[in-house]
Amino acid sequence: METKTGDPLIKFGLLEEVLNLARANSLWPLTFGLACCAIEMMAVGMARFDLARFGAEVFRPSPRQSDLMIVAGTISKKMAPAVVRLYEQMPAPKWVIAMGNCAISGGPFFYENQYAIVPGADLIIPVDVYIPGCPPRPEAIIEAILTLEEKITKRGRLRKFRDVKR
Amino acid sequence: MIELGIEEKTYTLNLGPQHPSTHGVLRVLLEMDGEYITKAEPVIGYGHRGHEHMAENRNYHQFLPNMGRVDYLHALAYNQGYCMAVEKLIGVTVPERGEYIRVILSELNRLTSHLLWFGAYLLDLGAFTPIMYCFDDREHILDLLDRITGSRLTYCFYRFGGVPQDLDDEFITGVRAFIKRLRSRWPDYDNLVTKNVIFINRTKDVGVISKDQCVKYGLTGPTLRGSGIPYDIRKSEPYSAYPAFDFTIPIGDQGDIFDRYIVRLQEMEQSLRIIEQALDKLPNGPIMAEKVPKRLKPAEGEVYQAVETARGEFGCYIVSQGGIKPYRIKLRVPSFGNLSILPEIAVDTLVADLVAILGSVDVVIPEIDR
Amino acid sequence: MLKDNITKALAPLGLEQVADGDYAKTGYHLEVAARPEQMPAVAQAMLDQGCFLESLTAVDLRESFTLVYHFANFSELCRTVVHASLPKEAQAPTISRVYPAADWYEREVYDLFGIKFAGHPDLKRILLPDDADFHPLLKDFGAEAAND
Amino acid sequence: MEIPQALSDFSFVLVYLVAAGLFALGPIVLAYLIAPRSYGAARDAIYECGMPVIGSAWIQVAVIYYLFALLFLAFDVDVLFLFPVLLAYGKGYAWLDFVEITIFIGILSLVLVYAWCRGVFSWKRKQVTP
Repeated sequence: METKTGDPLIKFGLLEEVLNLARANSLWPLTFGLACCAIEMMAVGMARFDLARFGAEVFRPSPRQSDLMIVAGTISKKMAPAVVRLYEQMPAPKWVIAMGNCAISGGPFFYENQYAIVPGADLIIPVDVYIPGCPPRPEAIIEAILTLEEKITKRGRLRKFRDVKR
Repeated sequence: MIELGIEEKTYTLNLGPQHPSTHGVLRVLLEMDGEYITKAEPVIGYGHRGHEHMAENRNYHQFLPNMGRVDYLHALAYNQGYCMAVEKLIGVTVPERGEYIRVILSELNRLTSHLLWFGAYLLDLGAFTPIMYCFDDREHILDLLDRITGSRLTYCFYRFGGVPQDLDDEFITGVRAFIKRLRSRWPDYDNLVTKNVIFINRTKDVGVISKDQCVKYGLTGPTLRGSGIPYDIRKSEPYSAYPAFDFTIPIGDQGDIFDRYIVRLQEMEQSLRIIEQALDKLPNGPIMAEKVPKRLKPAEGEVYQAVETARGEFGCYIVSQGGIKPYRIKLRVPSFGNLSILPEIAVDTLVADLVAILGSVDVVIPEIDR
Repeated sequence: MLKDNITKALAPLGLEQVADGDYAKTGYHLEVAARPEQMPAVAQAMLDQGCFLESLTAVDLRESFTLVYHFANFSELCRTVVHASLPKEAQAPTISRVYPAADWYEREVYDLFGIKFAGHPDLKRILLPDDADFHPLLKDFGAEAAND
Repeated sequence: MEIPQALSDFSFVLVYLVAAGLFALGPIVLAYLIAPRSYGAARDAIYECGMPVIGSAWIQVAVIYYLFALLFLAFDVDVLFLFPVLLAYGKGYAWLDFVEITIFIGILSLVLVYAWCRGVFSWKRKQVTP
């Protein structure tokens, strides 16, 4: 799925790096709960798992004010045009996290003569990070946000934790 | 050119699939005259995943995980309803300890569902703090359930004939500590919300459902009990180990939003009482029936098993024609009926009241769309 | 007893069968077989007894449909099931005049089975997208894997 | 050519206007230059919960909403008059100025009191039909 964001008019290396650092550390997700994963997405926003530590706790209801779409749940065929429309109405730069097996590949609801769901969010919108799980645990969602930050800033924020010798 | 003086004055608005107050992907097509709603038509189907079609080409064991994903807020009650329906078909009885464990876990799951409803509903009304309180309590239960069942939300724990894993002492002491802790939190919930004058003004005498509307629309659960009809499957059609416990069925009197809210709060207290009694009287013995056939081939026939979930009566209707796959499974879900009354009670209300009514009916969308 | 009142109320309608159900095995107290044309009358009789429409669904028996209506009661435990067999292309009369809850149930049965309900206020799809042209729960819809 | 004293005061106003203009247009131009583009069919369409909009919002609406606009206007102009007071406040007796201001605002808030009594703010709710 080709990405739908074009390059800006002025592109300095340093300027882009500074902007990316700012963008990565204040991702505003769109409240977009489709099914069961929405509950885990709410749980990650709450006090215990606290997405606020990574700057992503402001869940904006409108796509106009958000730059990260977490597709949390099954995309049914009736819902697909709305998903694409919401993605297009988000201002650039924007990213998409496909949360849960349903958003990755249809998950438990995909089999040969399935008539109701779109097997995977990347068939209709470009996806940046995938979180496996049904539903994924809140820790997995935090790791996805950190992976996305790594992808945006191209700096190893998460790798520091991974390479620690236990 | 803007045509002035257009004849039809109603404004059509989508309270659409992506909206914070619809708790999922429900779309309510509103026709409004200024702030007042003249017609509200819920459009559902955005969360339709085809559970009943899947049931027809899966054998009985393969359909168990689906049960945790129909109503993911009270998944264990759906597991219980489906397992009991199949047990009736194949004639297996669950030993007493297994039934007690099922009741304890289902009631704990009912608490997580009501707590989440409490937080999300007040978030719709604009209060941001309560959701922090109730998610904090909810995480405690999820840890306890996670220890035993292994998952946090979409449980697939009950098996035909009982429960695969026994409770250990750490779980039991954890539950007792949790009960004491949650009971100490009720005053916080009351002071924070029930006595809050804004909350009272927004919910008193709003969205009133009368008794005969309940009968006509087939409402069940707290939405029905808010209107004063004490119909709770655990009491009126006792199943599993519920006859062994004494608990009351809280009912409202006027059927407005405030009564439905009070009913759910008191129900949480009753669930705590049930869990306490179940823990005290937990018999020892087997937790799984002995001879449960591995490949189920139930005899021809049909069965309907009703179970009380957090939102109302879940009825599992299975038609079997002797094969290893069910011929037809119909899931009678409570929110389908509870939501069908919205067009009637939403007329002439303000949009803000519609959001309050929708929250008080506590719908879970993939449960409606199946 | 509610069960006797219901049997008395249903007697004059001349239904094919009104029999006691075996609650332990099937969960029914009363099993009724009727023709679809009698359904509005049966629904009215049940409503007069104060029963509510628990669920309404259909089963595709390949050569004919069976409409299954469940009625239960708030005050007393008595679940009545009504089976009404319906030929493939026939239309069933709607009971949404008596039970407004049936409005959505019948739309769902039409959506998933294609059974049309005569007299329904606004019979259109409820779950599938409006431009869908198939009925998924029909037995000949998906190549149902028949390897029992 | 020496600028007469009277006019030089206006130079501050000029600077103020230019700064305000820059302050307002600056982010727009900056964003246009350095922000990446987003393409998509529905990008400029009205956002309404992910659905295409039905009908238009330019319809006749009840007159009560016009009253709300009028009430806002009354208080907006009211605030406008408070700007000059800002400069002259507290020079003489502070209490005298305070009393004058409360009288001034009191008279203007009579609009609100009148509207309240006439029931402009009471949204009639659906009668409870038991």
